[in-house]
Amino acid sequence: MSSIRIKAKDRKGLVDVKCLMKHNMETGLRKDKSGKKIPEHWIQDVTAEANGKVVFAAAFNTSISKDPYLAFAYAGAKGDTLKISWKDNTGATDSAETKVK
Amino acid sequence: MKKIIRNVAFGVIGLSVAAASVAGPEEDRQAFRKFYENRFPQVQPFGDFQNGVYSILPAAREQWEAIEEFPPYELSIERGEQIYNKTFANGKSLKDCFGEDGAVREKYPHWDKSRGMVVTMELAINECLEANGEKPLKYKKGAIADVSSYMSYNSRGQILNVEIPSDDPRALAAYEMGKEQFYTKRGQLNFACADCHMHTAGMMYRADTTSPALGHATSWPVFRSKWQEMGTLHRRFAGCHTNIRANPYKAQGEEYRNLEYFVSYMSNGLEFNGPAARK
Amino acid sequence: MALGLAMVAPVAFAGSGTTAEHIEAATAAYKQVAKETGYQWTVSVVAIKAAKKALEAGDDKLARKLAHDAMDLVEATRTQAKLESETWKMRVPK
Amino acid sequence: MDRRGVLKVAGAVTAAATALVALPRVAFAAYSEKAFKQKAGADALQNAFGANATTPSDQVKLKAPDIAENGAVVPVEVQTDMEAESIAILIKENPSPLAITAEIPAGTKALVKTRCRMGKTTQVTAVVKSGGKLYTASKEVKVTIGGCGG
Repeated sequence: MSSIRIKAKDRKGLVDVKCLMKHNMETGLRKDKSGKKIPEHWIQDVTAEANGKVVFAAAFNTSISKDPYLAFAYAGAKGDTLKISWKDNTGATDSAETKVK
Repeated sequence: MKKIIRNVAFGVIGLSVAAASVAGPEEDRQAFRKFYENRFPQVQPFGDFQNGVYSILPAAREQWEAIEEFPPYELSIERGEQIYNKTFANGKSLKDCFGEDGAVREKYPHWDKSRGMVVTMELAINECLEANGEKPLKYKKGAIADVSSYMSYNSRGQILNVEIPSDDPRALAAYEMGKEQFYTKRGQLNFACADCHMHTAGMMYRADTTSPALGHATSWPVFRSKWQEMGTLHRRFAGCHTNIRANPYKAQGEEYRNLEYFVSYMSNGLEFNGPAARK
Repeated sequence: MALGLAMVAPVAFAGSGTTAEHIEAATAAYKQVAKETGYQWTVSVVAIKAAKKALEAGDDKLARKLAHDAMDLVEATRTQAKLESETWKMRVPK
Repeated sequence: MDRRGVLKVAGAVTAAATALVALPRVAFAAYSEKAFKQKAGADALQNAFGANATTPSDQVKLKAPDIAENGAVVPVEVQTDMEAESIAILIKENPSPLAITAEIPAGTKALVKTRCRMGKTTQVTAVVKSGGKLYTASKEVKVTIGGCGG
């Protein structure tokens, strides 16, 4: 299952998008039980595309909370295919798609 | 450490209330509810008490509502749904115990006359697993909280209607034990549940405002920002006890089940609205 | 309950006996109060553990002091239990 | 989750950027270590937006709590009616202040909502890039530690 949950709703031509990405967002400052630093591990880039066109893009620092939440709104319509993808500092990626309601 | 001991005051505080009484549970509940209505007249409608401390703290409520836009417990509900629908080795599943969608929150906690004990939803989940040859889950967090999230979510809107059957004196005794737990001071800090969450509810303890106990049992399990994960009501009970430097009881042991029985009964009439997000 | 403690307490407070015995007395008192009243303070356990650790480290004076602290905490726990057996009822709203 | 996956995303981003050539004002910015690892907000802005002169503006709407419920999860919202190219959030007292930058292509509302970590009481600044200039709104968020909940 994708790590990304998307809710996208058309409100009179403006699509409200809310998404939650499951990710630990390790700051690199935390220590584990043995006192060793947990290496930083965080989502750096998030891109949202509607029908293949980029409608929003963000870059994160480690100061974005665990399981990052992002909300924005773009000019679109019900039925749009909305794809959201992320890439973290280890190079891992994930994406999810939904139809705008 | 001696100084700390000396500073522990054993004085009886909160004596604005009358002396011991032998009122029955229903009288208790009405007095309990009236207490909070008088203390927090701004909580309108009454049902808003189910939202815990956010019913009395507008500034915190705004942040909570922002969290609720996409609450972290949704992931827990999804995980819970998977566990709920998973087929056991014997071909059955949790559905065989709790129905197609597990919307049975309103049945718990209840008095089980045949066994002479209070049965909570988490206990029932584990008993279902064990009856079907599956391994029981740990009670405070993880999978049990996920299953409970899923079942609670599907039960949202059900009304608390905990009964204390009058034909079984043991049920009343369990209620009384929970009640005593609630009002008794414990731990080195010498606090009763009622001290923080009733007589001084809404006041600051260090950096925090205490929540009204009315509505405490409605919204579990909870994703706590402090935990950064889900936890059950009994996990929170244990956390509170540890905070006041009292050794906590065992999750799903008799003490906490009876305490849940009491606080749930006190919240009768409110809605089940779990799972929830809390500080 | 009071009788049981009366038997244990003097060991710790009389100044006689080894430190190990004092720690043992505090531990026994803790367990007894827990069993009889259900009241247990986390800090008592912390003090007992610290006393044992100090003794193992060879610091008899500190270990003895911690054992006495633990006994004080257990005493306070017992007092709390005694008081609360009745006073809790006064917190119930009418 | 392998390297090929990374390349795929990188490819998609490039393709998308190419498709937006008709909108020259959208400079497609991915994560930049130079901006996000800076210790000072002004340096971070310089590296993220090529400018660090800021003008406070009441057209920049920043929503953040006066007192954070929990410093690990503080809801922050930035919005403006200006024509915005990008939006950023700076958290002054964090080890590296720049928390997020967002690109706002034409047709997308100048709005970002997220949740941030704040280690201690701090000034939070919303930055909106509009017409090549930076406009800001700031407020203090109190972060308390200790208590039954925190």
